[in-house]
Amino acid sequence: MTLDFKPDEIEMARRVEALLFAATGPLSLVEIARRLPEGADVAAAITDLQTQYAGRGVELECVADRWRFRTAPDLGFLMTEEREEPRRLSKAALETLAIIAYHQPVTRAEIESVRGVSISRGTLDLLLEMGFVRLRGRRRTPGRPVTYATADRFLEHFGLASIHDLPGAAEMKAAGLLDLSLPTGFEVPDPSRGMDADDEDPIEDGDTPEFAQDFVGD
Amino acid sequence: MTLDFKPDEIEMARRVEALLFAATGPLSLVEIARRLPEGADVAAAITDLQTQYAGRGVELECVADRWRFRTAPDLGFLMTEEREEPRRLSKAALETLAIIAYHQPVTRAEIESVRGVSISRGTLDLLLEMGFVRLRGRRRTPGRPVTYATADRFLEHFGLASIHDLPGAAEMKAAGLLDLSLPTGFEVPDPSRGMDADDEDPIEDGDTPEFAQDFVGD
Amino acid sequence: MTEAFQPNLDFTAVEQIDAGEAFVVDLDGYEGPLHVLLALARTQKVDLLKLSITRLAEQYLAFVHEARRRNFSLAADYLVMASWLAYLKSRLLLPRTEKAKGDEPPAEQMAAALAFRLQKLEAMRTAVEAITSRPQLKRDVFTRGDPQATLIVPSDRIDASLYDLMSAYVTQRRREQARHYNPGQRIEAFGLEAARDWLREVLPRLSDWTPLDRVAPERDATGDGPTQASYLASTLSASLELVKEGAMDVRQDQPFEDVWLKRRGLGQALELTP
Repeated sequence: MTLDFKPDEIEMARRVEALLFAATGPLSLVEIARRLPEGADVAAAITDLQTQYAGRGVELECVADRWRFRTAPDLGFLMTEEREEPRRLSKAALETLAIIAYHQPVTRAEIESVRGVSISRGTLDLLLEMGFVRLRGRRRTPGRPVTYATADRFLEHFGLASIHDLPGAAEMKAAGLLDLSLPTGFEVPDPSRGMDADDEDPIEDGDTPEFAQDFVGD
Repeated sequence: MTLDFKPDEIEMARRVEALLFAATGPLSLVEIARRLPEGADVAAAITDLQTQYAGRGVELECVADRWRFRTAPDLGFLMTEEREEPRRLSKAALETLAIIAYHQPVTRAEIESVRGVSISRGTLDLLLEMGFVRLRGRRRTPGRPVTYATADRFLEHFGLASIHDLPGAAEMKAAGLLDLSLPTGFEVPDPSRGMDADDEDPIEDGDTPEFAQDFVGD
Repeated sequence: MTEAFQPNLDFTAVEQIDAGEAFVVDLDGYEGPLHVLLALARTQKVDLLKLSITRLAEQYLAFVHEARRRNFSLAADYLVMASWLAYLKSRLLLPRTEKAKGDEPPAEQMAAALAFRLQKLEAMRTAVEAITSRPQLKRDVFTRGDPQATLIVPSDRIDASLYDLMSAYVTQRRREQARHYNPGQRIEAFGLEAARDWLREVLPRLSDWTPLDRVAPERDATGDGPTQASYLASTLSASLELVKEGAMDVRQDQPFEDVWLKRRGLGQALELTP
């Protein structure tokens, strides 16, 4: 199958090009040479290809003495696909966020006591990851549970200047959310009240691993 | 994320090149355009790249109306490690595949009428399983027989841009060889099945669940 | 013609025969009469359209004869084709003056049709060669061995309004309330017996028409015990009983107006109310 004539340099570059393209990983000069006629100058072919590909959308790159093609670094943004559709928060996430917003600082157990169901680990993780919620401190109660509060992105997203501007019972009534079936003793807590809660310790930097534990321990 | 300046043609070719290189499968012009600034002339960039890559170790090719880079056909012998032992198709399977490809959409009875023998169930199953053939619809004739057509994978495997590019199809068509309606007196007695006098009606309806059912019940 | 991989012999007849027994005839790879005919026609080395059907028929019959001579049991297809070809050949050889019987097409037309059919099969065989000689994926050509997967970055935008937040909050608080709902204590009512006793007690003082709410007992200032509504309702019920007994009269001038009560004097005539 191999050709009888000694392939010239262009042919050699073609072969190296094809080999590197089809390879499932980076190839060393030795690995390439093994598939070429004896005495082939692989290094020259590589240099040749590198020149040919310089500045193009695809470039030849050397990693740990092995060669591979990869797309030009400045075009990396093309390989990411941003979803245009805004994400809808799940009902659970929105409800959890609402409780944290109105009752902050609030522990997971407290959130669950209002919701009546346990929160899945993913829900809090998602809110943390989105920057809507932050870990605020540790309640000075047995077990020292972590407390949650809203983060800046929450205010930004809902267009609130401060947490004081979170609509209270009056606004809820005006929006038709509170009606005659209003439970007696229904109160919307003032979220700014907890801002200087003195029943908790600040989160320390070294605390982070414990949070993870807290999640896992869910 | 996108750049403000309208990238010139070279930049456009770079981007298309990078996208096609990075893709796991062939990309359509639309799929490429979606990642590029609006109004980008993808077709021009493709033509440009096709010229640039002509004769090299890697070439740009159109399969099933999509574009992909692939190694030059004459260098296949180098890819000893990448080569997969192809599943060898029996003569019966290949003939069946060819009949489906050139006559699609075609019913089983029509395939059998061309081959003069009945197709064993396994032959069609194998072609379906390999993704070369798909169920296409149902002929609007008594019994509503299922019709078969080739799938994209067939075009991708044999490097065909579309079914119109099947070798010799135009000549066969001109000679009337692809016509399934047989001239009078054409029927050669065939004990393997009853005379098939299917009226041709190319209209299909897409009742997928029934296909599956039919297929299972076959 | 030998196939390394041929799981399906396309013979219905063959499938019913034990493997290794009689019909092992691959017949040199001919899958059916048409395939045999095509192979024979090729040996004539002529354009399929100019094919001599009579010669073809002869060859086919010889083929079948040879196969049978070698003690192969032939599939029905082969035998039916053989007899049909013999018939066609005889018709082609017979003088043409004789009119074809019934609906039967002229022998020439049948022969042409057969030739055409062979041509069609031949075309497909050529097509197989043409297709399979193309560069095949992963045999002759290879795509990128290590493609870069596209990174999907989820949208940063969240679809949630302040209203959604508020209603999510209220919904939950309401649910919480419902969860904590406690049927609690039974509502204490002013018993009918007690109301009757009470009414009999105050009856002597009702010499004039007196509004019901002034007859009914006042609710305890502490807020304990039955509600005022209960006092009113039970007193009204008891008063109706006393009316029935003839001890008092009850009057209401208009719907929703006050209800008036008055003691009935002994021997006093029943006062009809409007």
